[in-house]
Amino acid sequence: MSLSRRELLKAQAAAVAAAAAGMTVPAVAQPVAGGVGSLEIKWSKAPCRFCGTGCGVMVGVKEGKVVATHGDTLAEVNRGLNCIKGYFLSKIMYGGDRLTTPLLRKKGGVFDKSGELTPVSWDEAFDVMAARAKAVLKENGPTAIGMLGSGQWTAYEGYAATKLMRAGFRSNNLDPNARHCMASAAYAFMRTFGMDEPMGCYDDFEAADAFVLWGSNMAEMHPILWTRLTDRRLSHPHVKVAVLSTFTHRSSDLADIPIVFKPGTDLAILNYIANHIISTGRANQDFVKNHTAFVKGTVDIGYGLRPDHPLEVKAKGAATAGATQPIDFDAYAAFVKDYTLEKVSELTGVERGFLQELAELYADPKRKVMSLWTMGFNQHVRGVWANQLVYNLHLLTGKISEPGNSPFSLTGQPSACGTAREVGTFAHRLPADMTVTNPEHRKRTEEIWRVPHGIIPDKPGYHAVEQDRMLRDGKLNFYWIQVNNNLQAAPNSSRETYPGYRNPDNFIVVSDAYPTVTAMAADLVLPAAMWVEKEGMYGNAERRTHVWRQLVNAPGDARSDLWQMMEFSKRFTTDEVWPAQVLADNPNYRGRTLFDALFRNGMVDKFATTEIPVEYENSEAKAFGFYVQKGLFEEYAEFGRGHGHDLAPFDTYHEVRGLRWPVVNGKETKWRYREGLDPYVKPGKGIDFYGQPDGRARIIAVPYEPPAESPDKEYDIWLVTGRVLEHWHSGSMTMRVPELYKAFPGARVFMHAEDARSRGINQGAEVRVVSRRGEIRTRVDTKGRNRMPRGVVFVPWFDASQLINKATLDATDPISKQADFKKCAVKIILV
Amino acid sequence: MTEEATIHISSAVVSVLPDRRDEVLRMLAALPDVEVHHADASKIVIVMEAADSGILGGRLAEIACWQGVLSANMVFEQVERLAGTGG
Amino acid sequence: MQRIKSFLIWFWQIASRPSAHLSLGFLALGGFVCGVLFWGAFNTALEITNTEKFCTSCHEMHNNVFQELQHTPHFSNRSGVRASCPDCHVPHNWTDKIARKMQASKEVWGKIFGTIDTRQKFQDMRLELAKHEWARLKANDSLECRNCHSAVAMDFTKQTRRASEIHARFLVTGERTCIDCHKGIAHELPDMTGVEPGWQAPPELRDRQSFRENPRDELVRYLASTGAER
Amino acid sequence: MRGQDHPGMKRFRLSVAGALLGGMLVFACGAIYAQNAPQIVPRVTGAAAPMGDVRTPPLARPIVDDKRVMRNYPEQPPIIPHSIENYQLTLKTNRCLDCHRRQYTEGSGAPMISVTHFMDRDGQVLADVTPRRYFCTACHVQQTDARPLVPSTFKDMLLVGSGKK
Repeated sequence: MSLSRRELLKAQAAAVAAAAAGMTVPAVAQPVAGGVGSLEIKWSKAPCRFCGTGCGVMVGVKEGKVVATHGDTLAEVNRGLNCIKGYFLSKIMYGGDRLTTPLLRKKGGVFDKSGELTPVSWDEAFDVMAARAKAVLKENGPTAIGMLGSGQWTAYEGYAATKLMRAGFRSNNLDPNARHCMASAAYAFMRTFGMDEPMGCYDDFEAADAFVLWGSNMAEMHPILWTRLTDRRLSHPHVKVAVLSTFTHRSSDLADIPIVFKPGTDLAILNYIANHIISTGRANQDFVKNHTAFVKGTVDIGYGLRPDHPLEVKAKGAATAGATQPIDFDAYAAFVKDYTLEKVSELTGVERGFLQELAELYADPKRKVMSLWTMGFNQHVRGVWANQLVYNLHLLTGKISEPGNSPFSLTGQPSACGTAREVGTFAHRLPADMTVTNPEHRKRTEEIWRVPHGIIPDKPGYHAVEQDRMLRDGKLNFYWIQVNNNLQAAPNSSRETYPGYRNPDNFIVVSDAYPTVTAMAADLVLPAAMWVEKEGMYGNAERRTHVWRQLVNAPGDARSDLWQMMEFSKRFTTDEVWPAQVLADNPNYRGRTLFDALFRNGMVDKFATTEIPVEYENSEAKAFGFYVQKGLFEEYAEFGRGHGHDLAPFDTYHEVRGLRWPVVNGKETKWRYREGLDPYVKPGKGIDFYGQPDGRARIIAVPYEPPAESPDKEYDIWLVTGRVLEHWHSGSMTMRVPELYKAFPGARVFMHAEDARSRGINQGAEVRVVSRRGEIRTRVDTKGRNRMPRGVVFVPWFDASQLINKATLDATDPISKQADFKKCAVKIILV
Repeated sequence: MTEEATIHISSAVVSVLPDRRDEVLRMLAALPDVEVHHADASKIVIVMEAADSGILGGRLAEIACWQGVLSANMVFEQVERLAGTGG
Repeated sequence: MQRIKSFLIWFWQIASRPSAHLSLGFLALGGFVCGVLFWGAFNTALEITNTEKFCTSCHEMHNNVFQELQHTPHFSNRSGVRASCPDCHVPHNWTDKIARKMQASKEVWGKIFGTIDTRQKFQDMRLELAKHEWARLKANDSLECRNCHSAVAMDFTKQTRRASEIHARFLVTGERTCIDCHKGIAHELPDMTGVEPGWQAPPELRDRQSFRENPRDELVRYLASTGAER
Repeated sequence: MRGQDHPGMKRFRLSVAGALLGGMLVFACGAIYAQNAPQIVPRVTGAAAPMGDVRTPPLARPIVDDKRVMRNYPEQPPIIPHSIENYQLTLKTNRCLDCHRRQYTEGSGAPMISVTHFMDRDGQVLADVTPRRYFCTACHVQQTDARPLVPSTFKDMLLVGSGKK
């Protein structure tokens, strides 16, 4: 080893140590001239690509390769910390089986649904794809075309998708897989506050005196927020943590009040707490009188199964599931009076003492409470109710919209808020909380999109679960899936999802970076660029909008989803997709391609590629000749500015570690709806829930109703599905990082030791998990990190070789249409 | 396989009580194969060289036990073969 | 519970009254017969109460400590040899056993009067309960551990290096006993603030870096993992 | 069971081996992006018949050799080279710190916690591990003896651009 190399290494070693200690190093301290270049790593900021926490990471790039990542000390969310997945972000793009060329099912050189996936050029791929889409449009109309995206799309991509689908193909059959993730939360926000997304933010973690986790294993699923919660709890002994779940998990390790309840009975606990608050005289009468209104929800609303399912036929309220009627405080108090401590303790199987302690956290006027929830609430056949019932508690006590008092819905995807909700990629939504059923909203959207009136269809499209049903039934025939692995993620997949993909009438396109289960079941696979291989923007769970630059190029022929959609749109003209009448009224749109009509509209193509700093690549700008991302951003930002969703100027976002909207006069908003904290609340108002026309948040009276399927004699055990710390969602990225794979190499069924022994099953034995719908093989773990109560098993869904969703039930919340992945009946059989 | 000589280069951050800093710096300077690269009021960045990481670890443990030292932690370690340029 | 309580009070009131009507012979003979019957019943009761089934028949034990045991090697392990409650918590020789049983009667009172009848109360009592067991095992040199884990029968080559060194230095020399280091191996631990870990390394073991491997191997593996040699 | 080769297991292993071999070959040729049709590796891509019955290999065993593994880059949290089965890491006690805390490392011989862990959210240096880092397992994980299913083409920072292949 030459001396200079040794010196170089030492210089690097010192620099790294100094960076770790947060010291600034004088430039003269670099001892070696000339050779340092070979060690130089270019660091740029980006948000993490995994969960909805939205941590900042620094990405180190050397010669076109990501070589290192670490927590961004300047990012407010995580201040330098990452979880184990975040620390290995640098490796997610380098799985040996990256897709680098389009693949089409072919036999004898031509497309054949029963053929083998064969490499083709982009031209050939798009030719076949466009021909299929045109044939479907001609035969069955726009409602036979659909697209499934996700909260992993960049906001630009989601925005381009909603434009392409609604204004281009005139189909509202666009849904994100966020439907499986936080649709219930989004509906509950709209129903309670008239506006989506939390009023509080992560700063509440440092201000609360109590934390209540309602069906959220933050220690594994939101580890960095868990560090903030842990910090608060351990440095302030008066702080209490309550963890509610259907089994004991890592978050329970920090619990002062650990509660394990029978699946589905959380609704009763919520109503009991409301009863406790009212009956002990601790409802905040002023707040309730001035800022809330009481309503009663429809009951017996069914389970969102196929309409001919016996449970749906029986449900009296299924047709009007979302309807509410006004009531008053006394009627509400009388309604919750039934939920006594004795009755609820019996129903839920929870000790009275714990229930009382929990209720006191909310009732005690001196205690600031932060409620947190994720999939335990959202993936629930009464998920919207559960969300609303927790708002009831905060509204009854006035513990809302101020530091530390915060009902907070966590999200599972990096841009569940930014892309799925704000941009409006749900089947019924438009940007900025608007809906397709409202003529005013459609009109405003068409104006901003610069397309003729009457283009956006007025009927909500198929939601994610319904898309699968319609594919199987042959009513949806052209289906494009981007950034998600729905065959692994969707419920009841062997009965409802897979048959639709292989239905000979249908053409399935999957864009992905890796050969996932879904990609392998497709007819056409398009290789996608991921994360820092494109410029992007994510919106996290606290309304924080965070952008990043393209730092490296995608391998081979892989292209971003944005490029794929825009390039594909060039193959259609308005005459092929828009109604003749609209074109007759607007002749200037005639004969233009969808690309011209949607993306070369004077706004999206307004910004020159020269606005991109020379040190960063931008593949889309290079391909289309304008700064696509900025154009899409500026057009999208028109929706929110002045309407409570204000975004800062585009260039600002490249300088900061994200900003929480509404950003008014250059200032972000941490807490909404309270005077002095939210610029939209007028002076003198105090509190204003301005999303609702009357400025009042809704408190809803709804009962406990049982789950769609409960264990019985034959299928005698509850199945709960979920995630583990080391793997994110379907594992397509994390399973390809050797360290993460080796840390948790396969799914397993977590089970109570006595349940296993009573069935003659050993720790580690191979078993079948069987439901009425499907089964998987897996291995039993009675000792692992999840400690199950009798009668409940847990199986994570990241493992493609154990598709647990073959066994789950496609019951959904009838209001939000989000599937319940937490409650169905199975039996465990030794193989 | 023949044993090949290797060189381990590592850096560490030493956290010290501010009033003991100069004393610790003096003691560090007296150690063999230890270079002080930067220092602020309470933190010192050192770079060490040794033939194996056991020596490095031992030396670090020793430093950590000094009066006035709050902690001494390895941040970076690189192993290089002495002969040739390393593969 | 209420019924058991009133029965005990009633029984004590009768038993504490002196006899007025029975002959001495009857009492003596009767006493002997009763003694035989009692001895048989006592021994049977002793055996019955010395099973895991009995211990976990009350929900305090079943819902707390027995649940926790199920995640540990003392419940399931490679060879399937397992420890049940009395194996660790009841001494095996007779006098100690009776002493422990008499102590246990206090636990029965606890049961009857509901001292730990909820998880909450159990958690609050946990440190006290654990301290009793630690003190007992410390005092008898971890006798119940040693019924299965004989120090002299340990094969140090089958243990990790760290474990074998620490066992050689502390356990074999009798300087420490099992419970000093192995707390909370079968049940969850109480709040351990102020309870120091058992180990203090002997001077000759200090500063050693047992986690280090031979640097040559480290380098070879590093190069292999990066594919640099290919 | 170890040593018993189920026919299905064999098939599974073969496919894994095939994938690995394929990956190596590609790697060796230096043409990482040359492969076209994707490989079926059941545990990451699903089975060839996605709805079919896939056998499950035994749960992998944790690596307990106490050997420190080199980090991929300086900021990577080191992995745990020993068993942490049944280690209690709760509000009440932290088994990891029993050995790795500064004042116990002497007795336990374990590496001391890194200096970065003594800084709180506001950058203040504390006398002990910051509470935000209390749950060690959020960043430090054990490794099992499972073999990676697909090769990783990630390259170390010192090898990228240094002309070394």
